[in-house]
Amino acid sequence: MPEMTYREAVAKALTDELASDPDVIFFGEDVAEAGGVFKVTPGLYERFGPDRVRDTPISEQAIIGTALGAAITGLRPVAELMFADFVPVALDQLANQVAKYRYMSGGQFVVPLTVRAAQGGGNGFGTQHSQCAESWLMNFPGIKVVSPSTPVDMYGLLRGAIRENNPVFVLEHKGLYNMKGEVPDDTAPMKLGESKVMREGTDVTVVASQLMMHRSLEAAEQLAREDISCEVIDVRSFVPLDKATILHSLAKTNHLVVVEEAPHQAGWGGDIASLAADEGVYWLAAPVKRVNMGAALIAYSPPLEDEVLPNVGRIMRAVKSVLTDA
Amino acid sequence: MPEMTYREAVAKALTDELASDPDVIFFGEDVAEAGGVFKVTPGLYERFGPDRVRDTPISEQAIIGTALGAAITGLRPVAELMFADFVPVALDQLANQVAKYRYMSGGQFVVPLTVRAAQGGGNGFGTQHSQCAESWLMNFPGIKVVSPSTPVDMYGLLRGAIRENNPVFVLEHKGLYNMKGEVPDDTAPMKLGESKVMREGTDVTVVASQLMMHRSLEAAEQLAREDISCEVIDVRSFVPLDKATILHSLAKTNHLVVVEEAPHQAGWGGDIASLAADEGVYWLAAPVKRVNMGAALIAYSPPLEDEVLPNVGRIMRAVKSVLTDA
Amino acid sequence: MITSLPIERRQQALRLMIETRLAEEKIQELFLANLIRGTTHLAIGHEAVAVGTAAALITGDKVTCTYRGHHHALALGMSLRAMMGEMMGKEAGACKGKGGSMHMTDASIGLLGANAIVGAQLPIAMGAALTAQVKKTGGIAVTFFGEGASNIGAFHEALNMASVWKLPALFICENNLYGEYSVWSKTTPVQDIAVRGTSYAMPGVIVDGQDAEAVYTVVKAAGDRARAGEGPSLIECKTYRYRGHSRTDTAPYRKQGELDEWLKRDPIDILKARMIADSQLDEVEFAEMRQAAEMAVVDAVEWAKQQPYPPVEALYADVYYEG
Amino acid sequence: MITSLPIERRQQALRLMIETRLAEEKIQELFLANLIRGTTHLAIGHEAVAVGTAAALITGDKVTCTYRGHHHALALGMSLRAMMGEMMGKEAGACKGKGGSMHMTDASIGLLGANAIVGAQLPIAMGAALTAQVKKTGGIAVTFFGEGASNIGAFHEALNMASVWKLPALFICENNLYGEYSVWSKTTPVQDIAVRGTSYAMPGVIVDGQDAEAVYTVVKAAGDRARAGEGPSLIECKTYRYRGHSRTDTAPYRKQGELDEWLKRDPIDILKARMIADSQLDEVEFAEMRQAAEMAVVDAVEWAKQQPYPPVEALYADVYYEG
Ligand SMILES: Cc1ncc(C[n+]2csc(CCOP(=O)(O)OP(=O)(O)O)c2C)c(N)n1
Ligand SMILES: Cc1ncc(C[n+]2csc(CCOP(=O)(O)OP(=O)(O)O)c2C)c(N)n1
Ligand SMILES: [Mg+2]
Ligand SMILES: [Mg+2]
Repeated sequence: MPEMTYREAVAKALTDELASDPDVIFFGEDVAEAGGVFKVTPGLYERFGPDRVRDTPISEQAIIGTALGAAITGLRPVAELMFADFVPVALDQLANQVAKYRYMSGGQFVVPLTVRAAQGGGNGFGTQHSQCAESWLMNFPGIKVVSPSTPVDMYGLLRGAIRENNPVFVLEHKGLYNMKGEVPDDTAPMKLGESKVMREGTDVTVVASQLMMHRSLEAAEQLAREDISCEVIDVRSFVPLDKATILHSLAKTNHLVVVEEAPHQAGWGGDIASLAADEGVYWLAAPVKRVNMGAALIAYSPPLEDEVLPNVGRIMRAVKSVLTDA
Repeated sequence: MPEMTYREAVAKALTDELASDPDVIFFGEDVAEAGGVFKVTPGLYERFGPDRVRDTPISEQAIIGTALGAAITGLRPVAELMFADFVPVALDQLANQVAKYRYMSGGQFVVPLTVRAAQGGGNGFGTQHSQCAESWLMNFPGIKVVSPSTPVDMYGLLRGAIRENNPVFVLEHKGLYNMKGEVPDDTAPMKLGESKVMREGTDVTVVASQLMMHRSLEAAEQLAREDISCEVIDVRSFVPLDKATILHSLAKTNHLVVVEEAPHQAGWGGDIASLAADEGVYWLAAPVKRVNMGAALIAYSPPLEDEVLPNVGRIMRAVKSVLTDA
Repeated sequence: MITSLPIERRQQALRLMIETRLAEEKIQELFLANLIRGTTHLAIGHEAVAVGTAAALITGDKVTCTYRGHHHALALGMSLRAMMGEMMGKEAGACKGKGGSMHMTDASIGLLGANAIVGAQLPIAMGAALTAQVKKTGGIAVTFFGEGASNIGAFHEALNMASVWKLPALFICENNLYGEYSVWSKTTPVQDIAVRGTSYAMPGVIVDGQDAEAVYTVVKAAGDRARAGEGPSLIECKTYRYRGHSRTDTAPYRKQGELDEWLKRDPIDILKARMIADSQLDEVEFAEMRQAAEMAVVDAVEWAKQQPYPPVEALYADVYYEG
Repeated sequence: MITSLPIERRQQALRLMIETRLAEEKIQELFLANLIRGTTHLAIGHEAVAVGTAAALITGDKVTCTYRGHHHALALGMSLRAMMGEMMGKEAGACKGKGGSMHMTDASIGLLGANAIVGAQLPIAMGAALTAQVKKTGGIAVTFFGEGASNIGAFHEALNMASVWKLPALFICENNLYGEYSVWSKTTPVQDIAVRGTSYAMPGVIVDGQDAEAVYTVVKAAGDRARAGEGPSLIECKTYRYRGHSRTDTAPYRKQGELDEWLKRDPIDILKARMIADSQLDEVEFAEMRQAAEMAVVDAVEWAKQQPYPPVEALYADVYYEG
């Protein structure tokens, strides 16, 4: 069973899609001849040629708009936005166009469009190059949003996204590009909309994604030594959201901690907490805690960046606090 | 005590600020010579002249960027974005620049900048001209967000926003421009960050804003006839959020309904529910219900638009459901 | 040199312009009578731009346009019924009632969408041009926008990308002198939008937007060039809107006498006069044409009134494609 | 005609270029040794643009620039210590450690911020120009950007608005031939960015970006024009970056021999040669100058190493102004 990095999983998914469907095209800034700023896409240009793998000008609005126009006229474009921090530059095209195009036409179009971007902090890239973008996209129904946390999910979900006849934003975490994992040869394109229980447990449900999910697993590991049993759920798909998996776990553990790599306000964690407060309210034995960046921003200085992102210690403390609060 | 419309309250706040502080300037598309698309700002250009009240090209990024640059060099600009639906067009300037400018410079600047825009549905303006923008702005700490619901609050909060040495986004609801109310002559600029109990009650806390707040008041009125007592809270200030007022009410009513004029996902209602599930969890006697647009978009067709926006009937049903669920 | 269209195509162009004119006048009426909710942006005065362009397009070509887009939709072949149904938010409307006046869209005639965000339609058309290029369909993509839109970022990005990729695309600016209530000169430092082609090494052509055949001539030539792989063009049509910016605007900002001057160069009159001069039309035939158009508009309105609204469940349909 | 600066200003310009060069070489070293985290974008080769421009500015003028902004910061007067402190994320850094390499900012010298979002700094400078205009300070605002940035929407909006408002602003394009790994011609259909002034009825000037005095000459003239209320200018400095785009880029995409050609026109060499020709400098003095710069850089690095990191509470400070 082949092992590969998360970065290689992106490349393989793109390669397999470009190879299997001539309608798939791929473009973005420096993705073609240079193989991408994160060296995710080398070789695609050479293999699939300048018509299908293209470098663009620095024009994020045009990138997304062009991808939309191509998607509704017969291609299956994959557009890269490089850093997810650039989502706001192109948000009109994403939120007012891509997300609404099918709806406002009364269903005249299918929009088989995938957008990729790299997100997340921890690299000393500063305030404008370290953000996570899920919550910025979620208030716009019409776009699906997935955030794979492992190489196999990266491969399967990216292929699944490209196969979708809907717009999907695939967020890749910069801090995971070098992570290795098994990606079985027969891994198929995955259905979007399913979360994954990454570790079973009975005391507290911890819901997280990407880098925070891995830190949650580490926290769970350490807590296990203190006889605290965490169930760690990887969200994977933010839109659509897999409510059942979360509620099922909550029914068992009666305790919930949500770990977000983002500021608190209007973050996706609010939706998870709100789900618990609605459909899960009778299972709740203690306050729902959200571990996130609060109202702070990501600062460049290493000790500040290390502190603002939820870390294993903070996750452990939150888990303990919900267990002792009751 | 003078009565005026919400629209007039905006005009009066702008007039009073322009008159009292020569550093205040105001610009946007068609706000000067024409007095604004919503006829909110007539006469300002004539009174304060072309240097201080300006029409801009159709260039939302430049509007916000210019306002930011002016704010950090000694002016106190008020910029208009016309429809809040255009926030995504300028979101990079708002989210990556305005919100972060003070922080990433290590506090070198104050950013006394106000942005105004008109939001909300119910007018048959279709999918791209009817949205509410609070939740899109909230995941970016560094900007304050207020949404006045009455003429007096419009006047006081807009003046308060202009006086703030921080960026504030003031959202005006299109459906309230013609609403009348008392604005006492001595109304002072208001402090941001305070919610208001608009109606006291004992059975259920209803948290809402702007048009939805007025509909909630109407629902409360009707429910009173059925002996259900609602406490209606007007959020007013989304950032900073007045947690105390909400928790205080919840402690009393033990039931919470949140009414949002927006899709469900990553909406601000999640934060209110999450607050209840955290600090208010032991007071909760029933599920927290969010009444909002779900995963639908605003369609043009009158019956569809009337249905997608929470209406009095839906609010009443939600209140009853939390009371009977327990 | 302006190309003369054959008689049948002139007749069609004239008919479409009359229908468009009458349909828009009717729409304004319905709005003011509160029979339609929302807002509308009439293109009365711009009709020649739409029919002249449409005459130069072929099946498979794609178009995006703006909230001021009724004339494009009708010129491309949207039925009056589908349009009136949409105006009234009926299920039988072009977009099943979900779009409304600002979003007249009909994929079956290549109309990929009217957009209510200034400038957003330009990059979208580039995507259609990209498909034509990659799939070698021989088609082109056309995008309409106003002179005011030429100041927004998306305009710049779209023209630049179209040029470096040599996309088969036409950028057609309807310069009607005003962006909302602002005369172009207040917001735009150049006399002609066409000059902006220079920034993209793209031909910039100016044409009389009141003359359908003049528009046809330049669009045809630029389209041929694009189809031949020689890249995009920017075409500026000098035109004028007779009505205000939107439903309630009475256009107090116009220069005195300006409207009257433009009325002397009405696009319907110009084509009509040319056909009469060429003995292809007389006043009686014109009156008949007008009457037929009137009837078609009334029929469409009455038909639309009878149509049902979409069921409430339609709200949740088509957010996503299911399947 | 290139203006010759007086000897003291030439000395200052030369000294600043040498310091900048050495500081950036040191920064790259520190990064590669993992003594600094993150990324950095060196302007080695661009120094003349920064010192030439700075020489034409006066107190009260404002500047915005990009992530490739160390040279601007130093030319405007940021201390080497403040810069090195910021590079290391120390509390004594220019931005208290919160900005980092891409955000060198110093309000006290008029440097309103280096921006990591391509194009975003242009409109921000327009705001500073607006303040100068409204308050009649006599100041101007200058914004630096790359040729690649001239393809993004914010560029277009800023130039257009600056022109219609006749803002006292200068748009200075550092055309170093590459945007990241893409040679300009792949993404930009025009030979010279200066031509884009045409779209805004704005003068577009091309200047040798390797010659500090040539840069000074055009910036001074355009600045005088702007101060006189005659509006903004676009200035294209032809320059070259000797290093890769960012920390890890080895620039394999360069044309063979290209770097060598540019090295023959090094900005430090050009000014040095001119000063020697004018008997204002000899090799010994130059060597001394270089040595002094080296010591200043080492001092700054050592000083910065000793400085404390900000306390963790700093995270929550300055999100908002409190008071
Ligand atoms: C991004 C954006 N900004 C502003 C508006 C509001 N708006 C609608 S139409 C219009 C004027 C457009 O003028 P122009 O491009 O000349 O087209 P015209 O209406 O004259 O056809 C404006 C400012 C908008 N819809 N979208
Ligand atoms: C909006 C945005 N898009 C893309 C990037 C990534 N990026 C950073 S620098 C750069 C190239 C810029 O080229 P140019 O403007 O020529 O400036 P240079 O780096 O050569 O100084 C790109 C694409 C970004 N930071 N912001
Ligand atoms: Mg116009
Ligand atoms: Mg460059």
